[in-house]
Amino acid sequence: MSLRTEPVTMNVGPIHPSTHGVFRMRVTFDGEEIVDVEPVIGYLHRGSEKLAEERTYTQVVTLTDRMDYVASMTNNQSYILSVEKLAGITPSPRGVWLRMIAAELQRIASHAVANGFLINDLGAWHTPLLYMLREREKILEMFEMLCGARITNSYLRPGGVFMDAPDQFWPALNRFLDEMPNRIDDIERLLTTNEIVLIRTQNVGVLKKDECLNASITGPVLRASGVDWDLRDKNPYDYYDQIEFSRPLGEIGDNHDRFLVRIFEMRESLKILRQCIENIEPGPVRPKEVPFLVRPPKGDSYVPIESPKGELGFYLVSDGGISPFRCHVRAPSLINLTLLREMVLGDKIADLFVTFGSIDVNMGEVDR
Amino acid sequence: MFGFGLIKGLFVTLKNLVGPTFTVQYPNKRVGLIKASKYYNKNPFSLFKSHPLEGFKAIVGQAVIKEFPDQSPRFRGQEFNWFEDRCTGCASCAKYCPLGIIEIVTHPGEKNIQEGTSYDIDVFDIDIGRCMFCGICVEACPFDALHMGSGFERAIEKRENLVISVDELRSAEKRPSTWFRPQMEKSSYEPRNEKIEDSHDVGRHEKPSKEELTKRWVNER
Amino acid sequence: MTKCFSGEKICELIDEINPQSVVSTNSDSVHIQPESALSVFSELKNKENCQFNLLNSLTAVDYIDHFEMVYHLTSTIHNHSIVIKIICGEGRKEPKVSSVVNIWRGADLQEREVWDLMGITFENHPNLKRLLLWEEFPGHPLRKDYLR
Amino acid sequence: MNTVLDSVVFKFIYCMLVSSDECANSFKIIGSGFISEKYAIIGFLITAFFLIFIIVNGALVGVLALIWGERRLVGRFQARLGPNRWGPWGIFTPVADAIKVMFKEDISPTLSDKFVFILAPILMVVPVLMIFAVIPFGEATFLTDLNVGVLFVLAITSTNTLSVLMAGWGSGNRYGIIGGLRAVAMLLSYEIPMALAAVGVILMAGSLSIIQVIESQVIPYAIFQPLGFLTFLIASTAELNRSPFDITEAESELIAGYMTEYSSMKFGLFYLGEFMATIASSAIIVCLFLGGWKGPEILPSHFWFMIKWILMICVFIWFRATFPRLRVDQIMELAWKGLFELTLINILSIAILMLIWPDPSITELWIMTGIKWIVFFVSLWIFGKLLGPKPLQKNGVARKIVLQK
Repeated sequence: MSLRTEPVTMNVGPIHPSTHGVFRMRVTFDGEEIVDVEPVIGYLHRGSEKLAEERTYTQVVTLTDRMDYVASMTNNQSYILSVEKLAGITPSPRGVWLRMIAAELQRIASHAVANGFLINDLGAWHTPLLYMLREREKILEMFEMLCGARITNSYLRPGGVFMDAPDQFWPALNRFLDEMPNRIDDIERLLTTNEIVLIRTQNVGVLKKDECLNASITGPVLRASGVDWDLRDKNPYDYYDQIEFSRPLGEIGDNHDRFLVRIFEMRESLKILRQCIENIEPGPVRPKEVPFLVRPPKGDSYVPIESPKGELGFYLVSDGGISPFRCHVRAPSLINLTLLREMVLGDKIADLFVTFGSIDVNMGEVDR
Repeated sequence: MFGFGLIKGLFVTLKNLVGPTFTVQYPNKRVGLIKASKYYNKNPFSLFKSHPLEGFKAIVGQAVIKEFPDQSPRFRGQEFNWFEDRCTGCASCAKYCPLGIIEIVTHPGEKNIQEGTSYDIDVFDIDIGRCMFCGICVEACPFDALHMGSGFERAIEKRENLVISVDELRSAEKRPSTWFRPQMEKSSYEPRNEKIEDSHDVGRHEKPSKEELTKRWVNER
Repeated sequence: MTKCFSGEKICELIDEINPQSVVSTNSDSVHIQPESALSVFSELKNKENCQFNLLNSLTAVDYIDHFEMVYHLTSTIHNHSIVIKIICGEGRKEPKVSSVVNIWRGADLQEREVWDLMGITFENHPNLKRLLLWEEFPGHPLRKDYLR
Repeated sequence: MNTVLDSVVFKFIYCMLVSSDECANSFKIIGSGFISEKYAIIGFLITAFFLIFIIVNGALVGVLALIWGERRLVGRFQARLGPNRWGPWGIFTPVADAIKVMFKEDISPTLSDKFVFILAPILMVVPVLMIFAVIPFGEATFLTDLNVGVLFVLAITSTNTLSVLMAGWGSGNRYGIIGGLRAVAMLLSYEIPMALAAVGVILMAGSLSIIQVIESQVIPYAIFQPLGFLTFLIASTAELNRSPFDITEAESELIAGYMTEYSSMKFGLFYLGEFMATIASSAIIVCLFLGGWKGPEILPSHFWFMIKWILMICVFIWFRATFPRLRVDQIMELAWKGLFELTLINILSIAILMLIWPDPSITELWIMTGIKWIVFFVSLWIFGKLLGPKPLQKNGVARKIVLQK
């Protein structure tokens, strides 16, 4: 006997506890099953690209902070790399090492937030989230030592970073490196063998290798599907070519793989940080000859980097003036949303939020 | 066995139950006798004499003391610190501010000669309500006259009051942050505990004397 | 290290597919004709020595007298990348290019964004609606002549 | 059958009021009261009212304490301080909460079915209060001793389902409806394992009276029949809508489920009912499985009951702080494919053991306990294999993350 059912259409968001910001989905349910999903975005659109056309190259750094606000350092890094390529600036070695340290710390922080909120979407009453935020807090304190701000850093400048790390930074970093593996172990003990997490996340929201590549999805989501594509390894920027690290790859590409890949990447970032500390050498953090007002020649540049969410690149066009003629952001969060509908069709309501959380989008970056 | 992962998870939370917390009781912390007497810098017995109420509260662990979270000296906070002696009124800060929230009105004067001519400041308004504390104005200041502050408790009731005027800047307590001022960092200066009144202490270079100025700007030209 | 092809190399690659397609060659990119773009792109994706299976970025630039579409393509198999540009809407008249959603699914949201902010129409796009702004929004804000 | 009159507290107050020979005998010091035996019913009513007053207000104070305890304890589980502003250690936080809830605007949505909407929160609280009638808070301290006490509890708790459905339907909100329907499916399913787990206890005790059940526990039933205890614990967690079975409210999915549209005191009543249910349910578990007021005689029986009670509530809070939520189909699967069979195994094994030892001595009881533990582990292993997270492997190889060098 089959019951006659009727689909129900519902607006999930923009104000909803687990849409990670102001994301709205027009979802059609049939009972508990999802029939259709249509993402509706733009609630946080601030026109960063237009604003960038009226600011000098240094001032745009403050705009990039606000795009992906849980990973400002990597945003800065991507933008600065693009400006350096455009203006032909050779950065100081110490500045580059410092910004690599900042970027890897930021990656740990971002992955911690992603995994914490993923478990929060599973309904874990905030406990793993708060454990993760506790670790992020230490990283933010280190950022405060570096540049006086915790989230909107604006730490990088064309040519390096604006200021050398203070003396108390290095002991704090070493303490963090010693403690963090134990903390990750704790999280793994709490979650990766947890039967409830396993049955909730395994074989849910599966992304196939080819679909994933074809939809331009990058970052941990792509690697969880089994594609070995990490720009730090394949197209090394900064001094990543001098560093050895391994890249965790998933097999199936479900939510659990994405969760695990992020956990493993946190460990790899710790390795990279240790090598950065070994390699860093004294010297100026920013070449003296780089002016405060950068004035690049005519041309365009696009330098993609591996941000915690995926491939992040700034396409800058210069007309020879003090501000970019066009500044386009290739935002990984936005493009990773492409296949959301295909991922959740036929799943239950509860899986919708878990899958959405496992893509790890940031609405500040989606809407810009 | 089924359920083993759940039990492991239960023990992780149990470990954190007895472990330390990572939040602080800002701004008032409730403490016991030992910490309270340390805070008032007394021994526990004389605490009862000087602060009887706090002493009794401390017996049940309820004495109130101030507690602040740790703060880096580079913290980019509110209450901009401005040293008028160093300012020449060049308005670089106003030019480089991404949001254009600094307003400067000057007239030519004799008061603050740094290198060459100078202007006296009539208006120096900073609209803190729109400020995003990027610190580019501080970076742009050629004479180290403007510094970020170190405070963060400037919640007020009216939006108009968020505009800092020149008088406020003059009379404010000077606790400049060491952000973009490496010379202050070398002397291990802590904005939370120390004040700086003398404008000589904050600059990268000393204020030139009249003779030097004459030599540089009159004789060498 | 990803090998970025120079303009001449890209020109050679495209000449193998469609000799009339290339309009001009820069140091690191080529301009191709909008009419033959779709066939060139599908060949670039499938041809043995190209295999550009990842569309990194798709965007448009307003050069005041014309619009320019910029495609950044990468092959994860050979680890090389190219930049292809298409000039469209000469004299700011109804810029129009054909959509590449059927070749790279990843172009979906990016093309909608370009339509929303720059006002370039993509032919054969399955769902060309505004993405970031609301439907009734007047104009396309990233154009240089857009005034509030 | 023990009647109301057997309760020590009741007798005490009753005899202060009513003058009768029976009372004069049992409480010699007090003697007799001032109401003549002719109007004894008045004394009875006054006493009953007084006791109910105590129990209801005691439950309310208990809820306040639980709100504080839960927030504080969950805070500590999450390595933070928890509420600490109002009063020492934040103990007045629930009072501040209550005042806030009372003074909020009472909104009822336009699309709501007003009658159902208003009735639902009331229906949530009343049945839970009725459970307290049969709980013995210590030796000979109870309101009444029903000879069908366990049955009464199971029957009363299932009325919660109705109120949740009414709330979900009446508020005219789609989140509410989904929450309400989920509640019906889940709560009805978990009634069965809960009742069947209680059957194991009843079989051993030979009575449905809660007092009899407690008195029959030489070894606490939690140790004697771990399978029954586990299933009853899981089922009652589900009945309470607490994590990991909180799909009816499901903050991350349905915002607040059936109480999305409720505000002010109506919301307060739901809150009250939920926390009161936790208290009542912990008391039931203590009575049925942890030996009730029994304990070494260094402390009075009431203390033992309180200690066990509070520990049981802490276990619920511990669960809430640790576990993620299950999905709705997995919850139903657990109820029908897992707990149902486990309870049947429990009943069967007890029945067989009781056939072998109809009147067990202490040694025989311990032997039975050993056998029960073996059954516990074996059945849990089998059901873990059948129902646990299956596809840990892909093509027979354990799945892992490959580290590409």
